[in-house]
Amino acid sequence: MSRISNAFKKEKAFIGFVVAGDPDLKVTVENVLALEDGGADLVEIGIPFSDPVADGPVIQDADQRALNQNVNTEDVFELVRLIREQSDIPLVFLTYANLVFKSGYETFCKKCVDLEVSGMIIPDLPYEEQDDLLVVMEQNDLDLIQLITPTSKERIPKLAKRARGFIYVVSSMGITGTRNEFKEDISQLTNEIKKYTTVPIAIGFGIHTPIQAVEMSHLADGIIVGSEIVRIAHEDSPQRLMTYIQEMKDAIS
Amino acid sequence: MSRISNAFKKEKAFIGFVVAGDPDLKVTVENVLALEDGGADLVEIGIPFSDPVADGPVIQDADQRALNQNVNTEDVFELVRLIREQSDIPLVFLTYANLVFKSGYETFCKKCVDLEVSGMIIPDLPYEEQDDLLVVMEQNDLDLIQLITPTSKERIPKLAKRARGFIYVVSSMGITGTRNEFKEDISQLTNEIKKYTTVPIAIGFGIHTPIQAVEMSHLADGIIVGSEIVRIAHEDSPQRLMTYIQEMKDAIS
Amino acid sequence: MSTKHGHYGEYGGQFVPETLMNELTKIETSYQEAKNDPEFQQEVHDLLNNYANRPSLLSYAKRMSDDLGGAQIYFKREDLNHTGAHKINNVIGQALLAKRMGKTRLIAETGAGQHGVATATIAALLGMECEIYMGKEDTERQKLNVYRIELLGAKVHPVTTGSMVLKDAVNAAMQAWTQRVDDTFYVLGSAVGPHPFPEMVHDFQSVISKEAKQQILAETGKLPDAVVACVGGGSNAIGSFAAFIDDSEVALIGCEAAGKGVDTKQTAATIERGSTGIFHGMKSKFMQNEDGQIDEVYSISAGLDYPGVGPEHSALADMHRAQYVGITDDEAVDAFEYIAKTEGIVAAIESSHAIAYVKKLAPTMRKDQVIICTISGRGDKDVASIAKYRGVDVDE
Amino acid sequence: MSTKHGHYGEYGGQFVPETLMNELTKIETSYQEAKNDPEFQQEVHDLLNNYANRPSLLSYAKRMSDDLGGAQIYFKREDLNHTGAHKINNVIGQALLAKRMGKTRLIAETGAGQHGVATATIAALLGMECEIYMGKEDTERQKLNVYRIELLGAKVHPVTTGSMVLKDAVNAAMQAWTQRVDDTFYVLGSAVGPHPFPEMVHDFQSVISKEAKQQILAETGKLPDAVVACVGGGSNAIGSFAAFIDDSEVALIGCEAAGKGVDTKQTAATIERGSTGIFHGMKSKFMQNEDGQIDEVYSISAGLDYPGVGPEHSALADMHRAQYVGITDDEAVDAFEYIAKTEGIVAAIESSHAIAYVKKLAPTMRKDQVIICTISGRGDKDVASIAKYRGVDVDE
Ligand SMILES: Cc1ncc(COP(=O)(O)O)c(C=O)c1O
Ligand SMILES: Cc1ncc(COP(=O)(O)O)c(C=O)c1O
Repeated sequence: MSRISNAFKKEKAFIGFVVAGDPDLKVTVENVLALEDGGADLVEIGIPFSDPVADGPVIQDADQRALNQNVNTEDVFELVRLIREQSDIPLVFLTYANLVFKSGYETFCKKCVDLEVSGMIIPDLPYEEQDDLLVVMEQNDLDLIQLITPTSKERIPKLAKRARGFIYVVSSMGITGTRNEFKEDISQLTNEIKKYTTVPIAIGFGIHTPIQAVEMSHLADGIIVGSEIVRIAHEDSPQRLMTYIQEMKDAIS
Repeated sequence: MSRISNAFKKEKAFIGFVVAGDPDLKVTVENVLALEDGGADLVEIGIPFSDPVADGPVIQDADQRALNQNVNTEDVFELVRLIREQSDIPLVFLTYANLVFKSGYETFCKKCVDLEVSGMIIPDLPYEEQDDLLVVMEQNDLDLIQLITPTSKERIPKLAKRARGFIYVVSSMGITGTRNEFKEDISQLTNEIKKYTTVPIAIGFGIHTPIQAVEMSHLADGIIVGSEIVRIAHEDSPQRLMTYIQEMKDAIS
Repeated sequence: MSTKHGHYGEYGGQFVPETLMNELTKIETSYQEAKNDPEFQQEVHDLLNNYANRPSLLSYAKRMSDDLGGAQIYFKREDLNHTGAHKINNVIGQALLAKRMGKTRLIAETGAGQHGVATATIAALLGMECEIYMGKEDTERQKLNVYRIELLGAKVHPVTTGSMVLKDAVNAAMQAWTQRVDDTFYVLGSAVGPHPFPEMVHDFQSVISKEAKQQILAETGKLPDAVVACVGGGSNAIGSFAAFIDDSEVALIGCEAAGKGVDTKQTAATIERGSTGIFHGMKSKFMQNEDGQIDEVYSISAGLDYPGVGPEHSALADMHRAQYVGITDDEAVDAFEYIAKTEGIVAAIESSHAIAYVKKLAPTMRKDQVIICTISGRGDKDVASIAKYRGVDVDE
Repeated sequence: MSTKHGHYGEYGGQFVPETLMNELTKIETSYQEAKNDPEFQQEVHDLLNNYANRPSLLSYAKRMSDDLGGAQIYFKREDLNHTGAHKINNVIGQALLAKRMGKTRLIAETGAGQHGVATATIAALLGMECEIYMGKEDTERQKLNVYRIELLGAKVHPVTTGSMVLKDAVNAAMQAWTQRVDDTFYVLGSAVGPHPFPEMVHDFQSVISKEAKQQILAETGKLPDAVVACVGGGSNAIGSFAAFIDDSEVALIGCEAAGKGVDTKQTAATIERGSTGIFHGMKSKFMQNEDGQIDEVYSISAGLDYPGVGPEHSALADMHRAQYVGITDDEAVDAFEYIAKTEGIVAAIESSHAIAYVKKLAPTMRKDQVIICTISGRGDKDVASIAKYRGVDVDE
């Protein structure tokens, strides 16, 4: 059983996302520790990419800022090594397919094992394109996090069945309709997923306030916060980040 | 016998050309009188036209200057009336077809008779298009001056036979070849013309120096000077104009 | 219509300096021979079809017909020709005639540059020398077209006389021709000038209506009720009318540029506002003052901004065989935008004058009636000036 | 070449967010149905022939063949299509498919504006909504094309992320599509992106080589010895190659933009200089650093200025079925001028890359051999930048 499962063992899990290297590598280490201190159960380390198509403007800009400082994949590995000197928090990489592909699947997976990174979220590697990587990941006991969206529909069974670690329920569809309709849609989605798997479900739907966090946490095993953390990391301090995580974690506990 | 024939009665004739209204109507009157005083035997009064296609840049510009002062056909008639108060010199109008056409052939011819203008030179009214006008001109005993050019070739007989007043041997071809070849070409041309008519021949070939005048006068009954007179009229005084005509006239006498 | 030594009723003729008369006669003779020589006709046909991209489409304008709710509208798509306008039809014919006559050098006038580009194009293809006369005002307004002409290997002469626009370019080209006729052919750009130019241009452009007639008969089984084309000098219009002139049931409508309005000074609606005169080698209708001085005219469309019109149009107007209407800048710009949004066609601002009239005409007709509208050229060249007209900044 | 669920050898695939997977599957299914539906094929054929002006000419370049003194050169004239390039072939196919799928709204990316104009054109004709994503840098450099797209009734979104050029416009269009798939179809502009786009674009563009094959057989009685086309994303090239891929005796040559030189940083010669990666929904060759960050690339030609290439080209290169060569800015500009002066054709600067290679290739071949060179578009859009390149002032 992977380290990821631990994140969902106790109460509802709080999952945070950071862009490695924004504002800089040193502060990113501090930010991850602040996330842990604030009560985060798992952290997604975003490896900055030149063309993060699946991300909104806040994260795109953060990627760009990191790249402008010449942060490369090797630097991100080094950053995780520094985190690991001080923390055992479950980690996954969030990265685009090309960065993993160019590293080489073997190399990248070995690195994850070395750094005790438990898995990967790859927004542009859908089910149909995962085979080559999955073989290597399974050999290395790494979890490929499956993403499921409101448009997945008849794809849900196969996605859910392949899921390991947790399932990332995500929408890039923007927030449409009223809050209530919205909640209903997601509960339908999570109920459907639960038919096929017992792997925990985390929701990332542009959540940033404690109230949203509470609502979402009723529907799933954890919530994921990305843009808001990235915004604070850019505009404010690790201290402020910790306080924010505490509020959010309190809300869902 | 028209007044034009008088111009060719004595020695070689000198024919001058002015643009009516350049520099202004009053000075044009003075210039015509200066031409007469200098020894000119006939004057062509150019009625300024917006688009004098058959003229070189010096005359085009003069036309434009006159038009810019709103000189119109009526003004030119008035100008001739003023000349006629002081002079009996043979006159012809040089004008483009449209101005005569718009006046109306009858009206325009009547006006010529009134003003004792003996004929017209219309550079864009070739043989084939003269019939309508000729009828009216003949009724009024006016001479339509035929133009003959180095490219006329097999047209020479019919042009020469229709000629009245004088024949204008003209080239808009620019001066090509050496001076000698040039002279030969023209003598061929004038000889050819003389086969078919006894109407006097005047040459206008971009002549402006006394030497050129002498050479040309050997080949014909008269010479025509246009651009150089227009240039002096624009840049200098009626006095200077008279001196220039004297030199030219002396050369050919 | 039939022409007798270049006369169309009282119009036409050869009002040029004596210097050019023999050359015109030579062209006339050579053209008559060429016209009856199947080999020449085949050469013209070959270049039209294998270079200029003829036949041009006759395409049904479904959305526009539906939207206007009257007659069915078909576009004759001269904009799809190589170089983007009907001008190429004419230059192919004249250039091949020039070549046949042993000429090695083409000269031409141009306003905004359309005819200059077409002439330079055909000169490049046939390996002939080429010089283009263009008013200095125009060379400065249209630097890009000057460069385009030079790219094609031709030389551009800026004309600094007169008002330094199209009519002065014609004057200058005529003069230059006068000075060098031996090896040089003057490729006139519209159905104007001395005989035999209006006749040649008529013939070379009539491919438009010959094709259109076949195409509409194939498509609808009957003749159109109306043919609409814009009129500058009148070449695309005469080409569009030619094959229908004897079909008296087909209404022929020429659209002139009314600029700011037929009744203003800033107009180029020659047939409506002009009077008979003699200019540029022909007797026809001209914009002129009472003395006969030629007016400067105005239209948003450079291709229609000419103070005269071909003699055959003057005659067709007198005979009431064709009707001529003025279209203002405003109406033309509206039509330009309308056809872009409705049919996905960016038509020349010249052609948009014809489209503007179709917008008025179609709704007054029955659904079983048919209009053919000639799109004489494409409008890429006009996008910037339309933007300016609308106050949009497109400077780069 | 044959494709197995969108894979061309090791290339191709569907590397897109889960959000789009069902939509891609729907497109795939709908397209397979449409492909086998004679009615759909007829609709495509109708618009290609009656609107886009197909078949395009295959014209013999006599002067150029003579001048180069080797192989006989034929041009496949996609520049004569409505809107002036091959792009229209593809948008007609995709837009009709979108309509068939019940979509009412088209979105597309554009670089300099060519594909944006083509998409807006077809949207206007079919009465569909249309929004175009264009890098902010490009909207500022190409204000005129922005206006042109708007004239056609479409909306332009300036993209302010990344380097604000073409690749970012693709990113933004993909994102926008993710957010609104129900009524919206993403019309991709080249033979790139996730399956089934490369296959669809291949199919819709292959009309180029299907026609060319028939035309050259009719003209010369045999297959050509070489087919040459420029490669940006690779749509006109794959369209030019398609019908000849199984004819192993026909050499297929793709010309990439080498910018300032294949060995410089300022290049876009993806197949020669790039490496395998995953981007814009596909596995293919990309210009990227060793980490896999996508490079900014450079070419004088906006249409070739793209850091990737279609997966089928990567596969054809691996198999040595096609050859890919780099052409520098300098060579392309020379060729642009050469074909203007020699054949009277102002070809797109993209297409001039292919012409530049023909200039090198033809003299090495025998006179009884034949090259077909695709002129993918017309070069009116490029005249100003060529002037600038040559230091000529054409600002008006
Ligand atoms: C596209 C287009 N249409 C029409 C015209 C008007 O000329 P014409 O009346 O000779 O057809 C021009 C002239 O430049 C033109 O470029
Ligand atoms: C005229 C022209 N040719 C070629 C291209 C390159 O695209 P592709 O490689 O998809 O044919 C473009 C792209 O804009 C273009 O406009």
